[in-house]
Parts: sequence; C-alpha cells; structure tokens
Amino acid sequence: QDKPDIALISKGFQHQFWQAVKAGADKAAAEFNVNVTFEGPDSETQVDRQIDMLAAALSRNPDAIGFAALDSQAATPLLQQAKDRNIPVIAFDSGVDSDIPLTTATTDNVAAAALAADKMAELIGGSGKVAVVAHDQTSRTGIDRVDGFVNRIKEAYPNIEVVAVQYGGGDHLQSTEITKSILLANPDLKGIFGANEGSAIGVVNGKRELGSSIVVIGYDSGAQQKQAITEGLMNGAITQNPVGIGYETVKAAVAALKGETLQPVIDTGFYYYDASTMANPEIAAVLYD
Amino acid sequence: MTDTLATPAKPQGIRITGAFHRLLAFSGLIALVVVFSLASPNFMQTNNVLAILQATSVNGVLAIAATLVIITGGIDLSVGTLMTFCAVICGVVLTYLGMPLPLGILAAIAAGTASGLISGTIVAKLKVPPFIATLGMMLILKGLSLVISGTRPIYFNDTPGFTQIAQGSIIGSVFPALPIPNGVLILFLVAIIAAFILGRTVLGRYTFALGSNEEAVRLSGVNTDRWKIAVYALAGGICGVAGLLIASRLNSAQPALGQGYELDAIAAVVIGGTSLSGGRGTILGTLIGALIISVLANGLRILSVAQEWQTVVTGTIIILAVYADILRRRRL
Amino acid sequence: MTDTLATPAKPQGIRITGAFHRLLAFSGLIALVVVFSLASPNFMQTNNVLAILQATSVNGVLAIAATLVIITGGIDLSVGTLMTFCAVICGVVLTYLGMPLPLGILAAIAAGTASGLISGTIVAKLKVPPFIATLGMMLILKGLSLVISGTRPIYFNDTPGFTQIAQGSIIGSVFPALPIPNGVLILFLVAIIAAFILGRTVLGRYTFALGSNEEAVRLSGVNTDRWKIAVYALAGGICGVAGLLIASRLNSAQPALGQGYELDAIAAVVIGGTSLSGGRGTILGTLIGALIISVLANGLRILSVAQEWQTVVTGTIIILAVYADILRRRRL
Amino acid sequence: MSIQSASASAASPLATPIVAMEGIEKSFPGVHALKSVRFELLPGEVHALMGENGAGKSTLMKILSGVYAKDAGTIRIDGQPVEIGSPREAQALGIGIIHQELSLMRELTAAQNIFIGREPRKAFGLLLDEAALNDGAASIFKSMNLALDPRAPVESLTIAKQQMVEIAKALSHKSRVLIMDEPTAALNDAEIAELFAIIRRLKAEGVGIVYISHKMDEIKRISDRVTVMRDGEYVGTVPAADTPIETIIAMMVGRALTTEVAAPRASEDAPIALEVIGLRRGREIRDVSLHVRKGEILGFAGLMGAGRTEVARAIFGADPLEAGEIRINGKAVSIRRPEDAVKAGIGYLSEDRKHFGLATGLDVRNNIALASLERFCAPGGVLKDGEMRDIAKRYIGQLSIKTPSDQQEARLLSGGNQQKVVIAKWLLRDCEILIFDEPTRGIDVGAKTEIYKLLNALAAQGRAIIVISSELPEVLRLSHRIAVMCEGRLTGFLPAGASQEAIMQLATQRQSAVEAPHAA
Ligand SMILES: Nc1ncnc2c1ncn2[C@@H]1O[C@H](COP(=O)(O)OP(=O)(O)OP(=O)(O)O)[C@@H](O)[C@H]1O
Ligand SMILES: Nc1ncnc2c1ncn2[C@@H]1O[C@H](COP(=O)(O)OP(=O)(O)OP(=O)(O)O)[C@@H](O)[C@H]1O
Ligand SMILES: [Mg+2]
Ligand SMILES: [Mg+2]
Repeated sequence: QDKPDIALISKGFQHQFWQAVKAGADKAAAEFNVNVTFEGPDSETQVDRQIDMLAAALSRNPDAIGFAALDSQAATPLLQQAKDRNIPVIAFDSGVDSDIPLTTATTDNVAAAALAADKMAELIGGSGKVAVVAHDQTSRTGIDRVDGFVNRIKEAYPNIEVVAVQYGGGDHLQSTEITKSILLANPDLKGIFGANEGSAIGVVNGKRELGSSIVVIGYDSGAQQKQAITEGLMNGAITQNPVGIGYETVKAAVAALKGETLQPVIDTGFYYYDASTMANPEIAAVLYD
Repeated sequence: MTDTLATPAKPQGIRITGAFHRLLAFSGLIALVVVFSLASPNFMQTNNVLAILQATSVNGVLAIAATLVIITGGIDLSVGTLMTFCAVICGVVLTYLGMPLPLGILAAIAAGTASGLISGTIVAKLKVPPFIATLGMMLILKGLSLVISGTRPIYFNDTPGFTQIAQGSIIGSVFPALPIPNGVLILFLVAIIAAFILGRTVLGRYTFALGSNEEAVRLSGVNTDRWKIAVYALAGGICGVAGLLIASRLNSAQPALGQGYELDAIAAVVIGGTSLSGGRGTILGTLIGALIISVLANGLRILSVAQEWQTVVTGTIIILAVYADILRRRRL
Repeated sequence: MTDTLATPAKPQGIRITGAFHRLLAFSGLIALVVVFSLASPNFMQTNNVLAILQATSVNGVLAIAATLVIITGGIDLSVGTLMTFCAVICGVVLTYLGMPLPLGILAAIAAGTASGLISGTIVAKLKVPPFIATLGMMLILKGLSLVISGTRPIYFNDTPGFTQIAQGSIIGSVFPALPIPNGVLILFLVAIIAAFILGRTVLGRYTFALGSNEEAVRLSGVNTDRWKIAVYALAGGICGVAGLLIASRLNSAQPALGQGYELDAIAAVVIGGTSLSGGRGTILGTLIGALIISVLANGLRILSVAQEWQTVVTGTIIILAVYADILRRRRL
Repeated sequence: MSIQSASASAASPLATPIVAMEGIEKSFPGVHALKSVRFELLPGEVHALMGENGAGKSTLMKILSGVYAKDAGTIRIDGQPVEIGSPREAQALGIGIIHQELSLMRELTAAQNIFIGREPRKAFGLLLDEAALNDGAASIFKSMNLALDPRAPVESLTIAKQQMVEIAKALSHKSRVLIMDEPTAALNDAEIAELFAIIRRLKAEGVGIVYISHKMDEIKRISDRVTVMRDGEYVGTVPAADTPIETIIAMMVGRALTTEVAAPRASEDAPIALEVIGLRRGREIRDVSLHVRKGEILGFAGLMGAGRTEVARAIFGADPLEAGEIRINGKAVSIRRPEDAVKAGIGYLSEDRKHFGLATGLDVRNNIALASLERFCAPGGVLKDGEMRDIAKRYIGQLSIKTPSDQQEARLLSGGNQQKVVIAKWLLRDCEILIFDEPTRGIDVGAKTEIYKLLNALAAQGRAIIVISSELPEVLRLSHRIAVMCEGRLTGFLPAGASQEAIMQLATQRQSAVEAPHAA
C-alpha cells in the first residue's frame, strides 16, 4: 500500500453532519487514490480527546493531516510537531488560529446564522418572540451560531425578542423536551431556530407533539429535516456544504502533497433552502440524507 | 420458646405506617410540583403535565430496567446504548427489510433480551463485575448500532403506524379529555408488570435474594447463575421497549444517541430509594425518581432559568430530595 | 494455649507469590502492547509511547482520586467536572486576576479539596449515598464552571510557564534521550503519594477499614465521619491536580469538558482490580487499568480501525482483560 | 492418635452408616486444613464433632454439604461413593446444614428465607403463594415453640432469632442428615432446651445429626458419639456416655486442662468506675441504673431480648439515648458516639462479630490494631507497621489465634478465631471499663478458660468489667455481682454464687402479668 495516508481529525463522528463530511472525504479519497481515515470525539466539548486523537494520528506518520480544531490553541504544540516533520496540515470546518495549516475549508457560521435570523424575521413578520435551541454552549459552532443569530436579531430587528436560548447537546430527544418546555412557557412564541441537525429535529418533534404552528428554521440537512420541510413542519433551513468540506479538505491535502500552493481559505459556502428551493440542483448537491 | 419474644405482628399498624410511608415518599415530588406551580402559571397546564409525563417515559422505562439489575446488587451501564441498539434493529426489520410492525416490535424486544442474556451470562458465568460487563456491552452496542445502521438514522416513514406507539393516545381516543400519550401508558404498563414480577413471582423473589446475600442463596441450593441471567435478560427486554418508545417519538432510530442515558436512569433509581448495594428497591420509587428528574428539568426550563444555573439547581435539588427522604425514613 | 496450633508465618512464600501475582497483573497490558507492536511498527516508537503516557496522565490522576473513594465503599461521579472546575478556578486566578503561577496551582488544588470536603460532608454527615452526593456535585460543579468562566474557555497566554506543567519535560532537559513529559511525571508522583498514603498512613488504613466494615470501625471508637470526609477531600485535591494537568495540556480551561470522564476513571479503577464494594484496591492496579484504556485507544487508532469498530473492540477487550484477571486470581 | 477410635460403632453396630467420610484432604492457601480425616454418621445418631477453634470442623462439614470441593478422599452415602459438587447436590442427597456463620438474606422476611429455592407457588407455578409460604413458616415455628412473625424482615431480628430462622430453614428441608455447626452459640438455655427437644424428635425419626459445639455440657446431654479433631487431623471417636469430659478435652487440646478457674475475688469497696443513672429509650431500655467498681466483674443475665445489648450499646454511644446520665470515676460524661466512649476509657465487644466487630476484608494485624491506630502513628500520620506486627503477633500467641500469619484476611479465619481477634482488639486498646457482650461465643474450651483467666487478670488490674452472657454457668463463674434484666428493665442484682433459679426468677419477672402473654 503505497497510497498516501491522510488522517482527518474532526470535531465529531456520529452526527450526520460529520458523516457527510466523511462521505465527501471518502469520495475524494477514491477520486485521488489516497487512504483517508476519519475520527472525531463523541462530543464537541472533549478537547483533550481530540488532542489524543491528533497525537495518535501523528504517531502513525501520515502523509497529511486534516484537522477541525475544537480549540485551536490546545492543538498548537502538536500542529507545530506536524510542521516540524513536514506533514502538511489542512484545517476544515472552523479555522485554526495559527499559520500552520496551509488552507482552511470552512463555512462562516456567524454569517450563516445571521441569514437564519433574517429569514426568521421575514417569516414572522418582523416582530414577536423567538427562541433558539442549540446543541452546545461552549463549542465554536455552538457559540458562533447562537451569537450569529441573536446578534443579528438584536442589531436588525428591534421588535423581535429572543426569549430563550437553551442547549440540548444535539440530542434529538432532549431537544424535543426543551422545545416543548419553551413552547409551553411562551404560548405567544412565533418561531424557533434549531442550530444544528439534532436540535432542529427536536424543534420539529416538539412542534408536532404540541400541535403548534410556529415558524421553524433549521440548520444542516438530513433526511428528516428535508422531510419536515416538505411536510411544512419546518419553514426552511441553513445548510453548509459538509460533503464539499470533506472533499475540499482531502483535495487540498493531495495538492499540498504534490507541492502545489494553496489559497488561504476555501469557502465551501452556505445556503438557505426551503420547500421551494430544495430541488434546485445547486441546493440539492449540498444536501445530504 | 419464651413468650417474652412474642413480638406480635401488627398488621394494621404496619399497613398504616406503610401507606403513610408511601405517601410521604412522594413528598419531594409534591414539593417540587407545588413550587413550580406557584412560580409559573404555565407549569400545571394539561399540556405541560402531559409533556412532563411524555418526557418521563423513556427514562422511566430505562430506570425500571436498571432497577431490576440494581436490586440484584449489580448495575447496568448499557441501558442507554442498548435502547438505541434495539431501535436500530427495529429500524432494520421495518424499514430495510420491510417487515410488518409487530415483527419490528418483537425484534426490538428480542434484541434487548438477547443482549441482556449476554450481559447476564458474562456477569454470572464469567464472574466479571457487572460494572465492567455492562460497560463493555455499552461500548459494543454503541459501536454495533453505528455499524448496523451505517452510521445514519433509519426512518420509519414506510411504517405509518409507528409514531403512534409513543405519540398516539388510545386513552385520548376514548376519553378526549384525557389525551394521555401511549408512551406514558406503556411506561405505566411496564412499571406494573415489573412491580408484579418483583413482588409476586419467583424471579422477583430471587432478584431480591441475590442482592441481599447471593452466597446464602447459592448455599440454599438455588441455581443463582440462571436466575441472575434471567434478571439481566428481563432488563434487556425492557430496554427494548424503551428503544421502541424513543424510535417512535423520534420517528427514527438515531444510532448515535444513548450514551449518557444510563446515568439519568440510575439516578432515577437511586433517588427512588433503591440501594446500589442491592437487596431492596421498589418500582414505585423509581417512577417517582424519574418523575422528579423530569419535573425538575421541565420546571427550570419553563421558568427560563439560564442553562448553566439549571444544572447547578438540579444538582442541589437531587441531593436535597434524597436527604429529605433519608430524614423521613429515619423519623419513621 | 496449645503449641500444636503454632503455624509459622511463612513470609518468604507469601512474598514470592505476591511478586509473581503483581507481575501477572500486568499480563493484560503486556498482551495488548505485544499485539499492537506486532501489528504496527509505529506503535512502539518513542513518540507514540510518550503520547500514550501523556494521554494516560489526566485519566490516571482522576482514576487515582476515584480509587481512594471507591476503596471506602463509595463512588465519586464528580471527578470529571471537578477537574474542570479546578481548571477554571486556576484560570480565573491566573488570567482574570493576574496572580502568579504558584497561587494558581494552589487555588486549583484548594478548590478541589474544598469540593471534596463538601461531597464528603454530604456523604458522611447527611448520610446521602455517595452516588447521589457526587452526582449532585457533578452537576453543581458543571454549572458553576460555566457560570464562573462565562461559558467560554479561559486561556493561559499571560502565564508563559503554564503549559510546561504538563507539556514540558524536566527529565528531558537533563536526559535528552528520555523526554518524558512532566504530566506523566506528575501522574507517577501522585500515584506514589497516593500509594504511600494508602499503604503507610492512618488515613490509608481507615480508607480500607471503612470500605471493609464501616460500622465495625465506628464501634472501635473511630470518628468514621471525619476520616471519610478526609478521604473525599484528598480525592478532591487530586482532582485539582488533574485540573492543572488538563489546563496545561490544552493551555486553556475548557468549562464544558469533564462530564463522562468519571466513567473512564471508574473503569480504570475497576479494570485495575479494585472492588466497587470497597475494602480492597491498589493504586498500581488503577495505573495499569488507566494504561490499558489508553493503549487500547491509541493502538486501535494507530491501526486505523474504523471508529465504530474501535468502540466494539474496546468494549470486548475491557471485558476480556478483566476476565483474564479473574482467571489469574482464581488460579493463584 | 488412633488408639481411641476402637469403639467406632457405639451407637448401633448393625446399621450401615448414612455418611462415611474417609481420607478427606483439604488445603487453603497457607493452611492445610484437613489431613486425611475420617468421619462416620449412623442413622438416628447424634454425632458430636469436637475440636479447638480452627481444628477443621466447619471445613469438613462444608465439604460434606457441597460448599467446598475436597482435595482427596471418599464420601459414601448409604455405602455408595458419591461426589458432592454443590449445595444443591448435597440437598438432593438429603444433607442439610446450619452454617456456623449466619447465611441469611437480611432484607427478606423470615418465611422467605426459610423457603428460598422451594417457594410454594400457585397459578400453575407462575406466582408465589405468599400465604402458603407464611403459613408454612408459621407451622414450623409453632413446632419449634417459637414466637416469631414469619413476615418479619430478618434484619430486624436479634441474632438469636436469626439463628432460630436458620434452624427452622434446615428443619423445613426434612433432611436425612442434618449438620448443625454451633447452632447454640447465640441461644440461651431455654432455647437450647427447645432445640434439644427437636433434635430428639428428629433422632427418633432416624435422622442422622452432626452436632458441633464448644459447650461441653451439651455434648453429654445430647450426643451419642463424639469425634474429636485436632489441627486438621482425626483424633478419635468415642461414645459420649462412657467418656469423661476431661478425656474429650484432653483429646481436643492434646493435654490435660485445668478447667477450674480461681474463684472470683469478692470486690471490696473499690471506687466506682462506671455509673449509669436512669437510662431510657422506648421499650428497649426502661430506666436502667447500675454501677461497676474498679476491679469488679458485673455479670449481666437475662433472656434473649431482655435489652442487655441495648444497654451496653447505649452506654457505649452506639445508639442514641432518650434520657440518662453516665458517670465515669464519678464525673458525668457526655457520650454521643462510640468515639467519646472509647476516649472516656470504655471498650465494647459486640455480640455480632461479623457485622459489628470485624473488618472482614482487613488482615488480622489491622483488625487487632483497629481501635488503637493512633498508638502506632508516627508524626505525619505514618503508621509504624513493624510495631503493629510485633504486637499483633504477641496477641496471636497469647490468645492462640490460629492463622497462617498476621497478614491473613480476617474473613478466612475460623469463627472462633475471628472472635479472638476482636477480643485482642479491645485488649490492645487497654480500656479502664470493658463491656464484653457474649465474649466466649464460638470459642473452644481451652480458649474459654484462657479468656476467663484474662478477665480475672484484667479485673485484678483494677479494670471495671461488664460481662453479658447467655450462658448462666459462665455468668455465675465469672461475676462478682450479677445484674438481671427483663423486658428492658433491671429486675435486680444478685451476689456472686447466686443460684440459677434466683437468676431465672428475676429474668422472667415482668412488670405486669396481665400485660404479658401466657408462658408456654
Ligand atoms: N476459605 C478459607 N480460606 C483460607 N483458610 C481457611 C478458609 N476456611 C477455613 N480456613 C482455615 O482452615 C482452618 C480450619 O477452619 P474451620 O473453619 O474448619 O475451623 P473450625 O474447626 O470450624 O473452628 P471454629 O471452632 O473456630 O469454628 C482454619 O485454620 C481456618 O483459618
Ligand atoms: N435491629 C433490631 N431491630 C428491631 N428490634 C430490635 C433490634 N435489635 C434488637 N431489637 C429488640 O430490642 C430488644 C432488646 O434486644 P437485645 O438484643 O438488646 O437483647 P439482649 O438482652 O442483648 O438479648 P440477647 O443478647 O440475649 O439476644 C428486643 O426486644 C429485640 O427484639
Ligand atoms: Mg467452625
Ligand atoms: Mg444481646
């Protein structure tokens, strides 16, 4: 096996978003004839587990590394080690505050969540109470999406009030219960933003179980979210391009191995989609099941 | 021998004390409900009460499974991932293989029972401590759920009635004023069956006996291994029911879910007064424990307490609730 | 009374068995190392061995803390979030308040000890079962970490030497061929101190005695409450050390970290042969248990086993390792 | 050693033995517990098995009842060689056993314990028939003349009652061979008489009974033959009726023993060491006042449940009090915890060594040192283990504790040796006031004499001693003064040399005859 060995250390593994990233990476691996491994901790709080994974990956002497840092600073010494050993590092998902990665394949989560806020405002008619069900209080994506949404509402929509921001760990069931509590505590609520797939599905479940008719904006895709949009339970959702992120990361790594120079940022983009746009080829390409 | 020994069995006295005792056991729960009702008008709404009950169903069923194992003096860390595994198996049978609903239900429960059989065998025959045996099973089942499902959720869209298992309301269709979801009904059903098995059957007797003094049971000529395995298998089957409930609520088998659920389940058991050293415990207590956990979570959310403070308050109240229970028992 | 009874204590025989026994205890670990070395040439590289040791340091220290409590017959679910809490406190003292490094170190350990004192008091004085007391503390500390840190990481960029605590290498600076990170050194130091306390001091003796038969100890005129609280406080202090280690490794205090770590710590303890029912256990065993966990995780990653299968294999090997240990003991 | 075994078939030379054990070997790590032991039991025979603590009696019987596997040797039942692999197989062969250490499920009720493994069922065997279970237990209790609620959880019973539950359980099996390993250790005279009546009845039904006890008088009263073991070896079998006690004791200990202890010295007007006034708690302790002088041994007599243990525990601070004052050397002290009591110079040896005396997981050395650890404490809390070892070894020698080393786990010792370890713990603590609750429970004759001597010596040194004992001869032999309790009240004090009848009269002197149920 003389194929180049590329180790991807992601922020997660089991969630559909990360599985989509993995699918993109696997696609690129087949295309460019390289070996790719993909690993990530169980939850986005486990910074040290991720560091251990990175250390083990380095021990394997890979030809290149793709890394989605849970906390950039924590990883700096190991990334330095990679640099010293001339192992190219490609950052993906959120960036790494360091000049070691040759490039970053990423989405701007803050801007994406701000777009969700705009859509929410539009759908509820510019005034009323809204809430956020997010996955994580401390992880980069959690903070960025909540901040992106809440700050945009504060800045641009003075008549809209964010009455609750609660965190369900991305667990579908817990997010369902949280949504129900929020709905019951705020009968006049107009809309909820579910900040990742598990949260968004939870919001949909809660809405359905209580027979509510609030506006729901989701994040990411997956079969259930797509179905919810088709059925009208969810008004629309933001999607990143996880397959693209995985693909671009591996592609960049291969390019780096060939000695090509890379652009500092590969923006994989984000999109808002709803029932009417879901079938557009441009959108359909970035949605995953 | 000597009649000084005559400690007359006071059935009345004992029964009254027992009933009083039982009533008081609810005190922690009642106190919570009263506080939250006063704090928020939304808390005691029918819808919210139903939401609390519905939120208790999965954890309640898991906690009942954990109770059985804990009474034998063991522990079951695999309840959460086993639930998921059963949901995935059900998904495979219904969605991938396209079998009819009853077969899916059967498959989930059978998968749970089989896994329980394995855990029980590892504990009873190989003498591996239950903590390790079920920790190992927890990891194995977690991995297998991902492998079998291909790390993606399995949806039950082809099985229309599936969401009705937990979300429908048979009671509500007869008495529209009481739209109690089937999930809650199933929880109570499982509780009644478990309580019946514990209290009235040989299996239940040995469950307590094993936790009380396994060596004595063995010395009495009982095949302790067989009964212990049976308890784990029963607990596994109950986890299968939990798997059906969560799959029905989410209308999907989410293969990544489940780890961490064991802690909530065990917490419900211990809050409910079952001793981790085995030999004593009640299903009623476990139900109350599970309700305390859900009421707390719901109440704090209804009051819009900041999430980080929710955690602090929950921790404090769990300790206080158990302490109050201890004081009550000491006084009796 | 009669001299026929004089059975001479054969210290030699016992000592040999003891040493042999101890050597064999490593067998599970050695087997794993051998298998992984054969499977991958990268496994036994210095760098990887150091990575494994470094990966063991935090869990190892937490497991040592858990060992102490478990030997008393208790359990400590709060080790993980307490570690984080101590890291956050250290971050507040060093970064927010700008105090010098030694004060930060002291603050972390003091915070751990104080929290242990509280857990211990709840267990000993209020008689709340350790599972509940430390479950409550786990949640309280988790919430407080978020509150104090403002739900975001605290970085130690203003305290240049801070990363050296775990990542530097005092040994390496003297013997460049042995760049053992300080974190590993600290783990071994904590282990030696804990083993010394357990084996040679009054506190250690009472730790075992409490786990063996608390009532008998109390009826021997010992203030069991005070000693139990002392054990929890010591365990808390050790969690403080773990907090320093993880903060130094990550050069930040991550406030959301920690939950779930208690399971790994307890697993290491139990794999190491300490009984969850108390009264027996060794620090050496716990170290081996922690190493088994890290070696497994590292080895499977080095072999590029798919993540879902890693979980399955880990679960299986944990069960097998403990089973092998049981077989060995039975034979001796 | 085998000289005495000539008269092997004393009871009934014609019958085939139900049990014949031959060349039985058993070793534990560090202990060769049985060395080619033989034993034989005839139908309808009560066969006493005697030997010092640790001689191997319990081990031999555990092999017969399937608890331990033998290393070598043969067992024949009705002349047929058998292998007994588990308690279940032993039961199937008709072998029942009452273990020396209580092995009950504490959280279960008495009736549930008795029928464990054989629960009466109903509804096609699916459900437990709790009524039949309780009735069955009740009728067994009735046949034993025992007043006990079948529904009472075992943990709420006193040890004596727990022992009765064990006996009831063994009886319910209707075994052909019934092994009783020190069944009377926790019983008083009336209960023992009842047990003996049961044994005679079983004997008449042809049941073979193995009877292990350290109470020499019982051997003469109940047994047909006596087999003696010493140090894991078979010494001999003799007919009980024709063999003087002294001969049996000599066989047990390997030499003649002077069983006579110097008569207790009457206590002079020594200062009062311990005085309690008006102790009260519910029905268990009703206004108890007493005192003990320095150098005095106060005997404490009463029937089971009289409240002696409760009083002792209350004085020691183990249980809370409702009212009462405790004075030591004339000064009132506040004792709220055992710690306070020990600091004030009181030691208490519990009647239940397994639950309240021994840290079973710790080794012998640490159990002996458990109440005196601070004594071995160097600055910094480091223990002087060498010193501990030396002292532990001294007590092991002094009390003849049979153990392979001072580092043996206490739970692996024979029952009597465990008791000695707990006694050593209090001797080491060196208290001014010692309360011994059933100190000779399960202790062999030789050791018993040794302990009597020890108590006398302690008294001679000026210690104040309370001895609670259910064996009247023991109380009479040791005490300078005897306190008698009944139903939580002190019904009187008697001088040394009082008659057994006088004690029994006080022990049954109820406050109101109307209140009390009728005597059997
Ligand atoms: N499980 C065991 N492990 C190690 N040693 C044991 C074990 N069981 C018994 N022994 C040892 O075997 C010897 C015989 O013990 P056994 O219990 O048969 O004595 P015993 O004659 O019944 O004494 P006692 O009168 O004190 O009950 C003792 O030295 C004891 O310490
Ligand atoms: N654990 C317990 N729970 C409930 N009642 C108890 C318990 N222990 C003892 N008692 C009751 O307390 C009373 C006193 O018992 P205690 O054991 O002190 O008597 P005693 O005089 O020491 O008798 P003995 O030692 O001969 O058994 C009895 O009525 C007994 O039934
Ligand atoms: Mg014995
Ligand atoms: Mg008593």
